[in-house]
Amino acid sequence: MNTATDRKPVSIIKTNEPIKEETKTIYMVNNFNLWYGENQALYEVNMGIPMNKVTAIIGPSGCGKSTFIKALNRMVELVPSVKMTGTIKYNDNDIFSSKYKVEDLRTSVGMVFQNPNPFPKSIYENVIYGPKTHGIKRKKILDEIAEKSLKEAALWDEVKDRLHENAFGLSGGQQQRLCIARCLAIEPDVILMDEPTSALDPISTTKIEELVQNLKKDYSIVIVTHNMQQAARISDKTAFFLNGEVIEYNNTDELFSNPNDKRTEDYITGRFG
Amino acid sequence: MNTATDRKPVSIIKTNEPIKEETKTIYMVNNFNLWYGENQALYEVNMGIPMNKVTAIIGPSGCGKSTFIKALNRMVELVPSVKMTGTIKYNDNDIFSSKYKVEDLRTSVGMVFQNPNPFPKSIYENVIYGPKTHGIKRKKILDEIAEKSLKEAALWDEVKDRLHENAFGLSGGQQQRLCIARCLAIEPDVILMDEPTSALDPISTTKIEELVQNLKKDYSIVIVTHNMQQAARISDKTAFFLNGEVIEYNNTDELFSNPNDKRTEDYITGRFG
Amino acid sequence: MNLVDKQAVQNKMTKRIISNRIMRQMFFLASIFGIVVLTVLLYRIFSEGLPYLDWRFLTSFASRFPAEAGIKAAIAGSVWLMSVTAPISLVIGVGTAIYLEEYAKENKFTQFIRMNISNLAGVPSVVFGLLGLTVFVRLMEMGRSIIAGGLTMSLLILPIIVVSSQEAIRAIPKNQYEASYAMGATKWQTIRRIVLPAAIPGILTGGILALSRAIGETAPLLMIGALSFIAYLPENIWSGFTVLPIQIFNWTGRPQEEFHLVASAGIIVLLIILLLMNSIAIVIRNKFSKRY
Amino acid sequence: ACNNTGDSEKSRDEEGTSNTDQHTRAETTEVVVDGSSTVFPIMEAVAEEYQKENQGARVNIGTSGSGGGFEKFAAGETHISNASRPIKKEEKAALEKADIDYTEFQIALDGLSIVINKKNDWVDQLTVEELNKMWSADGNVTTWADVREGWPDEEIQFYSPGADSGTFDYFSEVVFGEEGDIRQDASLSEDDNVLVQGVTGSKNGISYFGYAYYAENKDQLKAVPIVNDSGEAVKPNQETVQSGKYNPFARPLFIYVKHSTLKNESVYNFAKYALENAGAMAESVGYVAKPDSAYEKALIRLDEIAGK
Amino acid sequence: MTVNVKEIMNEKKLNQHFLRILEKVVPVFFLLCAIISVLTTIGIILTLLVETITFFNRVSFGEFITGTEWWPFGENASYGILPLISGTLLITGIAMIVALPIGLASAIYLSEFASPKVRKVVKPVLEVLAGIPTIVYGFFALTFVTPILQLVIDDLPIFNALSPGIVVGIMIIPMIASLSEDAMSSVPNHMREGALALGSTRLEVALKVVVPAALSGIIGSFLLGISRAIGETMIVSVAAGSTPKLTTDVTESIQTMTSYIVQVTLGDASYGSTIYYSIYAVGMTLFVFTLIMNLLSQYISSRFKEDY
Ligand SMILES: Nc1ncnc2c1ncn2[C@@H]1O[C@H](COP(=O)(O)OP(=O)(O)OP(=O)(O)O)[C@@H](O)[C@H]1O
Ligand SMILES: Nc1ncnc2c1ncn2[C@@H]1O[C@H](COP(=O)(O)OP(=O)(O)OP(=O)(O)O)[C@@H](O)[C@H]1O
Ligand SMILES: [Mg+2]
Ligand SMILES: [Mg+2]
Ligand SMILES: O=P([O-])([O-])[O-]
Repeated sequence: MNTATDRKPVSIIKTNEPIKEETKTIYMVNNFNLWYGENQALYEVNMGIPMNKVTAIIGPSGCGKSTFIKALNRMVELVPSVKMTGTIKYNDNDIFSSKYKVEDLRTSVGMVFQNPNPFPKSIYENVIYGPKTHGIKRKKILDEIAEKSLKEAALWDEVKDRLHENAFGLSGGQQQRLCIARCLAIEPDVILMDEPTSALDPISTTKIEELVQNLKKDYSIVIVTHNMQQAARISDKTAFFLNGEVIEYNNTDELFSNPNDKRTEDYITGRFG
Repeated sequence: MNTATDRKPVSIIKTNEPIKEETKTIYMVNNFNLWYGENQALYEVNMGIPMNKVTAIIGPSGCGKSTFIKALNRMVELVPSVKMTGTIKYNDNDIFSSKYKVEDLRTSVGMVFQNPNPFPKSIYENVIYGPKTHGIKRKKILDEIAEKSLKEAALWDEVKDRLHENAFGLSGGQQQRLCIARCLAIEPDVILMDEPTSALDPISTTKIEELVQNLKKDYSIVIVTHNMQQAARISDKTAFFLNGEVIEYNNTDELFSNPNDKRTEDYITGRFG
Repeated sequence: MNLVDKQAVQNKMTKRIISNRIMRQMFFLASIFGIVVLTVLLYRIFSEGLPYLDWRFLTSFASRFPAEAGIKAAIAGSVWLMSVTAPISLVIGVGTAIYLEEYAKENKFTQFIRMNISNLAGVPSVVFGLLGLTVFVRLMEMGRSIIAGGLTMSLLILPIIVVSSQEAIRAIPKNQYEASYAMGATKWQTIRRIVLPAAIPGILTGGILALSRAIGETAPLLMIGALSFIAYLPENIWSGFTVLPIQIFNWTGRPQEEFHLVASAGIIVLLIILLLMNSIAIVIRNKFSKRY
Repeated sequence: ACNNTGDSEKSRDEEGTSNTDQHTRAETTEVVVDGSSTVFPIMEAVAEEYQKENQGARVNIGTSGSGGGFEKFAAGETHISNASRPIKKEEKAALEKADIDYTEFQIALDGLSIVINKKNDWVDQLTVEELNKMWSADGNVTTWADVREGWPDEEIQFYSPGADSGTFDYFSEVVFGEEGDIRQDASLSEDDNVLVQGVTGSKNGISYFGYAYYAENKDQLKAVPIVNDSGEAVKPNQETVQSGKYNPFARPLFIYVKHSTLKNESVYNFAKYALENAGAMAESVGYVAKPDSAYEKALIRLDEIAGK
Repeated sequence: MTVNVKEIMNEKKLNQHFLRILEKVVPVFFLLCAIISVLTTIGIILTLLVETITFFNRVSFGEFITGTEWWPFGENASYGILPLISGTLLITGIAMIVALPIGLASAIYLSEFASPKVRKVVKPVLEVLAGIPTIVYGFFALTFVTPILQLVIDDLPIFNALSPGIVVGIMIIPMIASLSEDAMSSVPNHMREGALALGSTRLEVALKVVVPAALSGIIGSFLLGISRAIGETMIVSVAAGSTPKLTTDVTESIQTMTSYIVQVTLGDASYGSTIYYSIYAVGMTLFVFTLIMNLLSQYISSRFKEDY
């Protein structure tokens, strides 16, 4: 059993060991373009996302980070005006193919949002929402899932005595970890995180960063952040987006220490954004 | 007549010349405390704000930056639950004294908000809103005011042919400069800016930063920002807020190069926030 | 160069502040005007009706003696009518709202439905009365039954329920949908398990306010011909019935002055029911309003 | 055709027809009465007493107006129809067509009262001709002086029951007969209390309505004595109306009973009870009873029809 | 203790055919619900149309639409709708003169000046005011407002357009106040802040920024109020009399389209008579009126819509 508590704490300072060649690519994005109505938000994105690694997406506001990560689990389609070209393959399946059901994709690919968005239900109900949706009804199994997920999200100790209280009673950081637990409950392979700490205080941020480090053993993680230090601290690979284009995509330490592109350099040195 | 266009561009990179001793303090804040209902948001703030300089307020989200700057023109009182102790003197007048009318204070102290908030009227109507409200009716004077303010806000050239179109047709950056023009139209002495660029793209941001540099000749400016590079680039003095307290207040280059407080250092090196 | 004459601005300031103060008082007076009228109205009704309002009044049928007349049949009729109207209008209204908010594509047909609903909201109740009379009472041969009255009322308040349900659904933050979809939930699962529970307070509040409108409506029921005297309780939806406003109307038409006072007592009962329904709506609104 | 009870609904379905003469009623215990709103208070009183004496009896009464009542009567929806005027030709035809036999019973009298304001001290009596002149659409009366020499030169305010009511019908029938129309500048209201308010509130007001509304407001209104066919000016009261001295404005009120429904015990019992008690009940709600002999005759007729 | 969630979920997926079907059926059900509202409109139009056509077989359309006299009773009946329309417009006009300024002023007070506490108390009170049955308002108009008006206006008749007009206005104040308040409080706060920060007084913020920004909602509430006034029935029936009259004099008794319809349904007109059909023709006119109001309101709100 993997719980956050029985692991030894991991340093949140970026390690400097070089990242080894990825064993496997879980997502393959090819020539991907996306429009909101008339406005193009993503231009010819090409990117492979490695398995069991943390991939960070950085870039200034409005550059298409959220759009990109929402394309990965087709959440972007909730905006009716969206049009897309190009392919995204998940585990070698074209996610836009009509054979591939979007619910299945989203079951394998969890997502955590910028603002914690628990349901106005109890903590317990929040966690088991996914499994219940997928037809699991037995109380015993659900209880087990809840405990396991909350432990994985490093929240169990804080909430185990108040599982049936409303989730809105939690602090922002706890809510965000609850959302992570909720997402872990359906045992996804990939977790997409869209600025998961931007609404949180420093302490909660640290907790979530540790958690991400722990989770990458079992999950492939894509994280959007506007905080470059955070990207540097926790990710293995980093992509820099600007105006809907991938300007640079590289191992994190390389990208930060030795950017290839002038714009990347300007951005990471705080020249704009 | 001072317009933005007939000034030579000013470098937006922080100058390293030492700031001379302030000639005059326009705002004097003494032992200022503020509560929202039961929650204290500001603790014993003491601060003098220099005339014709740019003073930056930095600090992590929720530390009380907006609250503080809104106290300076008593906008914070719009929240009914607000309670305050301590004094704020503006040009040696206690702004909370019953003799001092809040409308007068706000006429001398302009404010620019985080999100551009033009009125749903034409560009022209937006700019002359203040003067008109204050009883100026003659079309000729109003026209002059509009032109002068738009020029000062470096917007004139972009909008002079569409003055009577709706302000919502402008881009975000233009809207923000329009709001600055609107605020300049009543010829205030102080301009308070609450994260004026945080919703803007890099190019608009640069424009506004230049503008601030130009304006400080005639106005005293207080600017809240979460972007430390920005504070470093444009301000003369910087105050670092944390959890409602002023941790450090100093000349900008000193504060950034040589912070006195460990927390300041942690913050400006991106350790949190 | 100063274009703004600071002194002039200063001089005008006092005048502006005074006019602000005066207008504030005017606005205040305007908003208590309604309350004053309400007070006068209630005072008159209560001073006339209270002496007749007792337990006997609530539990007796109509009578030719004002002192013996009661409102039992009308209360029962109103309750029956509401218990037909409430489920029908709620199901159809919420269904329509869900369709419009969640399923409908932005096309001509949807626009037409929207326009149609806001148009129906403005159609006078007498016209609904004509509809009920022609379609339910005559064409569908329901007679002057509870079901005919209930259906007419359902259609009358349908637009109100649709609009308030739409608002309740629209007030649910996008992130709730996102959370559910991101978990692999289907649309219907999301609606049933996230949208409806979150929208229920708003739906109920709107529903109760709509029913309060229905419970006070006189004209359409006069038109479909609710009964004036019935001294037993309805047994099923095919029974004849009378309702509070009709009974009140009947009493006000009597020659005897005492009956007019009895009518006031009836109005008090109606107002109390309305007040109860409104309070329930407020309680629901406050208690269940979710803090996202 | 339509029904008001679940029972009858069921049996209708079983029969699968919607014949107009509903035998189905025979099985139910419910008595359905509808029609004139003028007659309503009397029948309501009868029903109230009847239900007190017969536990479980069920009578319901609607107020669709005399015409509306006949319409339902012809459609077979009701057992008894109240009317404040005799049945009209077209209504007779409709009933004939529907194969419905019925009998008319007079159950009470109403003295149509012509009323004026308390402060009006000049009008001592009126003749039908004068009323005709006053109320006529093409008469040229605007002031009291136009009606009779010597009356004040003040404009008369006319108040009348709605043109769609039995009272209006009866009044114009008596005053105008077949020709002539009632003046259209009168203030009309469906609600007789509203007329009472009207005359009470205006010194030069005049109106007419059922005796009960006058009797209840005696302290606020004056009834005008009307010159009857024997040249006598008579004020409406219980006695003059019952005796027929108050004419031509004493009008009979009717119920119409459908023959076939009298086979139904509950309808028969109720109709019987109604005829036995109508007089007393009428008086108790402000109308005038007919002489006792009239009710006795009516009861014999009822038993004849019912075959008892 | 580890459970393999994924495996269980995969198993479950096999028997989730039911869910898939549900996913298809549910939208159809909701669509049907939405269609009922369309059917209602079609029902209204058909109902009105069929009987209206019968009506126009007996009365010429030209007379109906241009005739200046409405007197459907008696021998020489005339069916000119203009008096009913003028009556309706008169009532609506008076009501609006009362309701618009007071309603808007209340809304401004509640949204811009009142503390949240006051708002929390006053708004529900206004909503209760909106819930009082209109029949109650009707007698309030007749027995309270009219006598007061008579103190001011010497020879005001008891039935007049003014009193019910004012009371209809009072009745719709809460609606206008409440809806306008909603529109104004949905104007984002940063608009107010922008203006206040320029040294505006609250009044200036309200009148120059908030009201213009909320204009479409405010106009929408006005138009809805007008619709309500046009459709109001009981107040007018009780307090305005039933005298169709082509007039602009507010002190005269008038009749509106709605009160005519109620008059006839309460009255004696029999099914099949021209009077009976006339209520459908009047109902049709009323429907067309409110349709125009609604189309206008939709046009205006789309026209003035501000997206802030
Ligand atoms: N629903 C939408 N409809 C239309 N345009 C949109 C929508 N969402 C985003 N956009 C546009 O697409 C572009 C990319 O937006 P996106 O939200 O992906 O940026 P981002 O990098 O996530 O920015 P941030 O850091 O502010 O979240 C922006 O120009 C934005 O205006
Ligand atoms: N209207 C309000 N009512 C109650 N509490 C408030 C209100 N506005 C702010 N606060 C609280 O006061 C504290 C300071 O808020 P403030 O908005 O001044 O922070 P800030 O430094 O401007 O943050 P940010 O960078 O996010 O704008 C926070 O804890 C906040 O929750
Ligand atoms: Mg984003
Ligand atoms: Mg802030
Ligand atoms: O209802 P009436 O027929 O008596 O007017």
